[in-house]
Amino acid sequence: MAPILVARKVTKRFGGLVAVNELDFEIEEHAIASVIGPNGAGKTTFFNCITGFYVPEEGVIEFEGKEIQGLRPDKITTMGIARTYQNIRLFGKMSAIENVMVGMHPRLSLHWWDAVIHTPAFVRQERKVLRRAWELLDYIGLTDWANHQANSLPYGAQRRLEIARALASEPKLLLLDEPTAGMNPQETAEMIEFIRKLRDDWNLTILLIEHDMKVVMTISEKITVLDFGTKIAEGKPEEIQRNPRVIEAYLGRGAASGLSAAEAPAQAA
Amino acid sequence: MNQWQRRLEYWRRRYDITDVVVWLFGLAILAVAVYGTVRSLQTTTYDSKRWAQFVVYGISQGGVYALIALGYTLVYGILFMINFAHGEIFMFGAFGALFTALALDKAGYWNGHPVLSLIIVLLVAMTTSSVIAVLVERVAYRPLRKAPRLVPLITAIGASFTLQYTARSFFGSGLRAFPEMDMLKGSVSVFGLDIGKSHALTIVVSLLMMAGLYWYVQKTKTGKAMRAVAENKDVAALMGIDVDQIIVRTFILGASMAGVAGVLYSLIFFQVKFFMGFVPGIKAFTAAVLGGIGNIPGAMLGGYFLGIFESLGPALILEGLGIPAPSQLKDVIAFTMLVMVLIFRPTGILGEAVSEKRA
Amino acid sequence: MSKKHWLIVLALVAMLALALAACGGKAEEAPATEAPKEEMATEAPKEEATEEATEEAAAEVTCEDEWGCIEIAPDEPIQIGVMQVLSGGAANYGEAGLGGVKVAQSERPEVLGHKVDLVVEDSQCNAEGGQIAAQKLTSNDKIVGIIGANCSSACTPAAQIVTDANMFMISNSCTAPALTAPDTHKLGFLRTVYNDAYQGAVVAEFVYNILGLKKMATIHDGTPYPQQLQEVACQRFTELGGECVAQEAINPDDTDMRPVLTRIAEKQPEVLFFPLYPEAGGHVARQAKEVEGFENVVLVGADGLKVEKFLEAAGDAAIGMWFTGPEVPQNEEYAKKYVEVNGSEPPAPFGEQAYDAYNIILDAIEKVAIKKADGGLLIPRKALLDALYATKDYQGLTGTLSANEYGDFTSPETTKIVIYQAEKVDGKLDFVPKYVYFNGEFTEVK
Amino acid sequence: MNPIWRSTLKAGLLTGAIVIYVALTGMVLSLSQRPVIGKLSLGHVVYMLVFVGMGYITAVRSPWRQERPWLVPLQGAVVGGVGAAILALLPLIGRKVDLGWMFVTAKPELYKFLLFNQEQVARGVLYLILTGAVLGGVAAVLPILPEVLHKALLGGASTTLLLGVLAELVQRTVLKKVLGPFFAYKGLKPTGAAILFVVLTVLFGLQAWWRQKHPKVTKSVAAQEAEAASPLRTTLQLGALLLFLLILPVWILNKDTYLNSVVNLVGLYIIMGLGLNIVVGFAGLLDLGYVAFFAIGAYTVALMTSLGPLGHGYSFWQALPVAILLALTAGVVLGIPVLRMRGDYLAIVTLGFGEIIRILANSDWLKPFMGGALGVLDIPKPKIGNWVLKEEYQLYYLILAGILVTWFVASRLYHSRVGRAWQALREDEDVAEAMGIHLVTTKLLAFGFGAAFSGLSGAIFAAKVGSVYPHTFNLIISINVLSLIIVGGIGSLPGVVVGALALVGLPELLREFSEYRMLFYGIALIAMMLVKPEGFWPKRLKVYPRPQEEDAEASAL
Amino acid sequence: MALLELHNVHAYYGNIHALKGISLTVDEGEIVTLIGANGAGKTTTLRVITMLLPPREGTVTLNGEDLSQYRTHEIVLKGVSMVPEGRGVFARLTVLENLELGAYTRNDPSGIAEDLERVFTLFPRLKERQGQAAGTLSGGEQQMLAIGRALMSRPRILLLDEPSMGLAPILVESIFDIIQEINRQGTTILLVEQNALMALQIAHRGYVLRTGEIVLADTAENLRNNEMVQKTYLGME
Repeated sequence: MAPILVARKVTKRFGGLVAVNELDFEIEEHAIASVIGPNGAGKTTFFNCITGFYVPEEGVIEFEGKEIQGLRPDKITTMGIARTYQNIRLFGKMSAIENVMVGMHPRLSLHWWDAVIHTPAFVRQERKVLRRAWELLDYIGLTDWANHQANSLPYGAQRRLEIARALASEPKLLLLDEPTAGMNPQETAEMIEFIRKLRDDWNLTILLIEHDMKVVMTISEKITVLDFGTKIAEGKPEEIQRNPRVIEAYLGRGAASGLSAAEAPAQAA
Repeated sequence: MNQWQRRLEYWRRRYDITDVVVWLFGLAILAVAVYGTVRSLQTTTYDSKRWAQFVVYGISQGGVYALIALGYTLVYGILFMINFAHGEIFMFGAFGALFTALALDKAGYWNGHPVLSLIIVLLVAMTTSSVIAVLVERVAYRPLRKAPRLVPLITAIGASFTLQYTARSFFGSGLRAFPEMDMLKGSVSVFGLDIGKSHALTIVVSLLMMAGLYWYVQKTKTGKAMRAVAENKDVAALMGIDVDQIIVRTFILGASMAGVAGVLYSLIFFQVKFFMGFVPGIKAFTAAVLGGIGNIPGAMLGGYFLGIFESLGPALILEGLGIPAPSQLKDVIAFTMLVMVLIFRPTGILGEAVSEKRA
Repeated sequence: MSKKHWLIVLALVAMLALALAACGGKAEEAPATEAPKEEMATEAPKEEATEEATEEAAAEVTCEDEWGCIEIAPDEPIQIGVMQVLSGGAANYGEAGLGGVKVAQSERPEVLGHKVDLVVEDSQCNAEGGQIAAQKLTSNDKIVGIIGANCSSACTPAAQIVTDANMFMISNSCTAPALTAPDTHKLGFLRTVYNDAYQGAVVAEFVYNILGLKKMATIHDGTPYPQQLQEVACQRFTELGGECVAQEAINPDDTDMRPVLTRIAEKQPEVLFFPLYPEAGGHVARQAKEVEGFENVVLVGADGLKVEKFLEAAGDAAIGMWFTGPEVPQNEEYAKKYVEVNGSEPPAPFGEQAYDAYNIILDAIEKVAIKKADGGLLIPRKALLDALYATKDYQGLTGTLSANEYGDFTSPETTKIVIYQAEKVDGKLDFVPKYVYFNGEFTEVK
Repeated sequence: MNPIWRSTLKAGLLTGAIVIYVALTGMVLSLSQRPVIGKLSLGHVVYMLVFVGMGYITAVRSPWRQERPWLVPLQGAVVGGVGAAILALLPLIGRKVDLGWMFVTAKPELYKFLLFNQEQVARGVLYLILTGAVLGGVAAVLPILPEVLHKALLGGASTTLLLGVLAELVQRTVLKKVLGPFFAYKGLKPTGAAILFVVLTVLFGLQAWWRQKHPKVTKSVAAQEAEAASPLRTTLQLGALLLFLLILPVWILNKDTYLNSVVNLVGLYIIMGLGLNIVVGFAGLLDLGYVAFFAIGAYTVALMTSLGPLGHGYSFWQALPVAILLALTAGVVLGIPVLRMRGDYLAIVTLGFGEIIRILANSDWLKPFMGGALGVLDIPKPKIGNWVLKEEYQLYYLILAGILVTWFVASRLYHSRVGRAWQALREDEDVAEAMGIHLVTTKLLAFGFGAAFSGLSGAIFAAKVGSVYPHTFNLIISINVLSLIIVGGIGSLPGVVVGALALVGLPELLREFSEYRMLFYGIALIAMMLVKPEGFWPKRLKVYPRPQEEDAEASAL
Repeated sequence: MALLELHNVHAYYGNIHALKGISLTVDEGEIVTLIGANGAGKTTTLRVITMLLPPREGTVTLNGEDLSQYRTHEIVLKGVSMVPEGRGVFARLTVLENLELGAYTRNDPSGIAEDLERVFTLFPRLKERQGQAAGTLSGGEQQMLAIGRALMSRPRILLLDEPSMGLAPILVESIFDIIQEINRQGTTILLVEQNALMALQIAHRGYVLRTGEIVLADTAENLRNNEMVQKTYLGME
């Protein structure tokens, strides 16, 4: 399969600090891949470079063969990349369903004058928007919360709503920034399942940043490890787990061993 | 690709037509300003001494702006709210100074012991301003600290009206004359320029106050607590900092600056009136934003910048364009300059650069 | 919550009232189509005065005025509208005007056995303030006439409204020439304050002929009064053969005048005419002493500055400065009374003009009002206005006042313009009259 | 001392401070000429209300309300008495020391008035303290009464008083037909007041009783969803409202010029508010220079239609679209450079823009074209055929039409892709951009619409007033409009109307308070925000019903 | 007597009933941990103890003294110190200034200097970076700073809110080591943790919260062996 996203020698600096350093990266279509690394290793910065929040000083990022580095975020989203955020960033004062409707923005085409005179096309489109929004909420199981203010939702529901909002833009590549942060093991297990299902139902490619090693090891087909903005390892989960540089810089011996112990039952299930 | 092509590519991708329009807009204004300046320099007959005088006038007016702007910036830095009533706090400071000065004058102290009198007047003005500021904080701001951002802005506007018209009811609607001080009559000569003594005093005092304020905020325990409260009130409270008290102290500090400004203003302009806080208030707000709101040296710089531009602008830029009565348009210059600065530095002269967004 | 409650009750009451009104209409056996007409009649007694009223009064006196009459019941006061600017930066003018009216009222609280009651409105210093205040006052059919307003921007729309309502207003401080120019004058507008057109010309003549100076600079503050005054002065000055080297402008709230003065100094004028208000004028006078090039420039102000407040604001810088102003005899008594009634000194000029307006209105009422047997009054509107226009040689605080056909109570023929100079008299700054201008001639005051 | 008594005493001191403030502002004396009920003047009311209010508040907050209710009125009496005693200090000191050099309002008349015109000072002071104590005590009785009685008396008394204060309003409207006999020349007759009080108290009592029996329940979201699916009730309510609006100027306000003029002014502010609401409420861009577009609209109509020397002789209807278009253009032109600024930077730049427009209109430079300080005069009224919209009640319909159009546009935009984009922008600009929203066009659209609405309002304003002056277009208007949308409830369309009524309508009705109008306005702004920080009619989430199955099929076809 | 005791505490966010009658005790010298899912009320409990969210009902006592009469900054004087969730360092202040603010309530310069030394020995990295703005530190360093800062007030009891959140596994271990070390030096600790596995390893006792109520209270060891805990919070099935 062809890679859907390719990054070549991407470098991003903040003042004197090199946040991402000549990073090469690829992700196959329909894959689930993870980026891990210690705090401040440049993971989120890399995400921001992909989605257009940051402009890398050097390097090329290609999405479906088109260069996207330096484009504005709205253009990139329209091309088919959507994301969620480390610390949930919903439109808090809008209702859940409105959040999803905003997500559909790049897929809608009609203008303000259509809205003012309610042209038949507009009425049709709005009806479709509403139906799809309800469908999406159905999919993530939030219909009961549809008309509630987004920031009054429980934590887990907010995480899912953020994903629904991202899905609404009909992305091909979905970036998830720590999707299981703050969840207990049970919820985490559910989220893992959900991400897999997501990929299959929507034919997505998923790239995630995660700290929870259990999640990363269970779900990823490929893992990239960053440290100080540089890629120090890349490969399948088992390879990464054994990689001495990764253990030294990131996992620590205890965690590495504890991980395999804890991993056993999870895999058994 | 070489460096230059890369740059070009970057710009092409990042910016679109509206950005170009903005720059063209800015450049057009700049071009007009430059043209006007060149024409002015060619056609008018001001000698270098005159130009220098414009600058000196601007600095002394700017000093007053700067002192008021400091109050705006201090409060903004901690509460992230525009204290619209700050101009009125300045006005009350001036009234406090006025009544003290009148009393001293009556008793013969005003010209008998000028330095002592000045100190007394300064203290009274600072106290008056502080009392008003604390009152406003307590009644109009504190209960709304957790409300949406625009709500305290409206109560601030309400407080501004209330204070203004309270002063009007209490002290009358006409101007009150501030007593002259013999000590401050005449001028001193600096680098061959005559500067009025009261103006020189304004420049010196405003610089001293600002330096003192900077030191206070950076070095003292309270100053550090202020900065901590500015960043995160809950965490600051967890350090054992009484957040309410620190906010009150901030208001007092800002109000004291306004009180000093009130005295200096009265010493230069000799008039005290209920409406006097409005225009300087707006100007100081402008100055604070110009310098980068929340930033102490920025407020100072913004104040001087604004003062100088107001003073110099009409003669330097507009006169050459053949515009009649250009002094009337000094605020147009001031605000246009503000737009220009913000187009190219969206967070003010010394504001933190947020050229790239955080996600 | 409780607020909502009484809103609901109010709405209920309103509905009840509507229903009653509808029923009432029927009960009076008036055909439904005529009901609105009747209402109109009660609302503003225009040509057809209230029918019942006419019938009742028919026994003794009837109102034959073509604009209708104001009916005053025996124990009812006579109401006079006062619209002055009472908020905003120019509030001191309104306060002075209102103070002047109050002094007059305290001296003459009754006319024809009826108390005089003031209905005060804030007309602000802008068009919609003037409009709303005028609308409010004119729609009260008990109000006889209006004293005010202050700013020409408030007077212009008000004049139209007042005229349309068959009422009148006597302004105490709107000096704009357009208000009483033949082609723009509105019938209901009169003023006890003088017309700027005249005063400006006198300034030019004084500077050119008496002071013998040939280069004049002017400053105005972008409000109608100073702008027009300096315009007229410059025009006349140029006609006389002088030169207006600079016509500068500032904003009323400006404080730092040194930059503009510096720019003017460069033009080397011999005289600076700045017909401003005390605040800005004070700054100009003081700061002119600090700016190089102004050492020998003669300063001239107009009546806006010929007030105590300006001397306070300018201090010793005012010494030697010239002022023009219509002859307002120094009235110690008025000044004393003002403090007595209002508790403070007048914060601005134009109180005397308001004082005179009050008395002129009362005199006119005395002339035209019809007494009823029960002690009530009928005041015919048209006759009242005619009586105002017929005012001749009224001896007021501000001099001898006679109305012309365009509503000006002052005129070059009746009003003397006095030229004052600020001097120290017994250690205290004061305005000392030096020349009097009358009928095209200056006479020195000894 | 018992802490409760200590806090009561503190409340008394506060009361004293407030009444002294009220007295020193001079309103007590200058409003003493205006009767409210019988001999009770507005001057009395303004300071006595402080005793009543503080007594009432003390009682409501009193911890003794349940356990020892008999002590509560005593508390109220102490609060009022102490307050009055402190107020009594003012004349006592003032008679000895001249306070006039500082406070212009501290004059002998005030002292005399406060001491009930008594020759003997001691007796006056005694009366004053007694008055305070009695008023405070009586007010403190209310909260310990049963709820229905409490609400009935409170409602009856406050409404009666309000009617007395707003006597003029009553006498100018259709209400006069019913309530007329209760009113004297100014204010209520004592007997009238008594009757009104009884009737109103009974009415309020019935209403409170009804409420108690049928407490209001907040509807569940599910119920709202069901309701949204069948909007019959809303349609009926809208119809009734429209009918009311149509008959308002003629039948309810009796074609009264003044009241209609106030209503029209409110209407113009509503149009502006609806526009600014798009900019600030929907899109979250703080604009303090909104008056600029109002001025542009007004000047366009003025210059195009004026019959004076500056005019060009077009008709109002020709000028109107031009005015809107010019304002819109100005909005976009201003919008472009300020787009990249956020929050308070935007605020000050827009403020500057507003000032620039005003100063330019006033300048000598543009005087030959715009009239400078002397403004543009002789603006004709709009004509439809031969029918001239001359009177205020006629202009009302023009303004009403303007409001309906702007409301319609604003509401439709809000519930569309654009409206959602604005809201997203307001909530989080970065994320909004990452949701595919083009920031520049979206912001420009908001600015453009806001400006166009304001231009419309300005155009009608010019025709209504008949003359425009640069001084009119000052910062206060921008501040007013901003305040009204926040007081009403930011982002809420009905909130704009409520806000305009509260902040434009009420001050106009209080015009007779003249110099204290702005003071009340300021205090009201603070008070309203303290009581209801979310606004009087906060925005409610729109409820989206789940589409019916048929719907789904229909659209699938 | 317990050092810290909560008795039947109810707390609300607006209308949301966040804590429904929590009672717990922390004895002198203990490490006690609160575990539970997100939204269970762990952080809320800490906010109640520091009066950032005063309880509507129930009592919080420290050494028998009722804390609800005090405001947050006064609680610190009583010897309670909290490391907030997400670290909450003052990003624009330097490391040293952050630490100095930790000692805001104290007035003994020599004692402060002593404690500063102690923090620097505990976290040598902080000493290297003391002049640097705290915002430029890495996540792990910020966590160290936050803990060090909390220690500067010489607390009797230290409240830690999710110290391992968002940290690399390698850092999590060392942070927990340090927490144990601090406890050994005599500071009582109340630890709120998502990472129940680690928390129960170092704690003496633990409470399990679910939707605002305490559902289990036991020694750490017993909790580790509890089936429900293993299933829900330790991820073992």
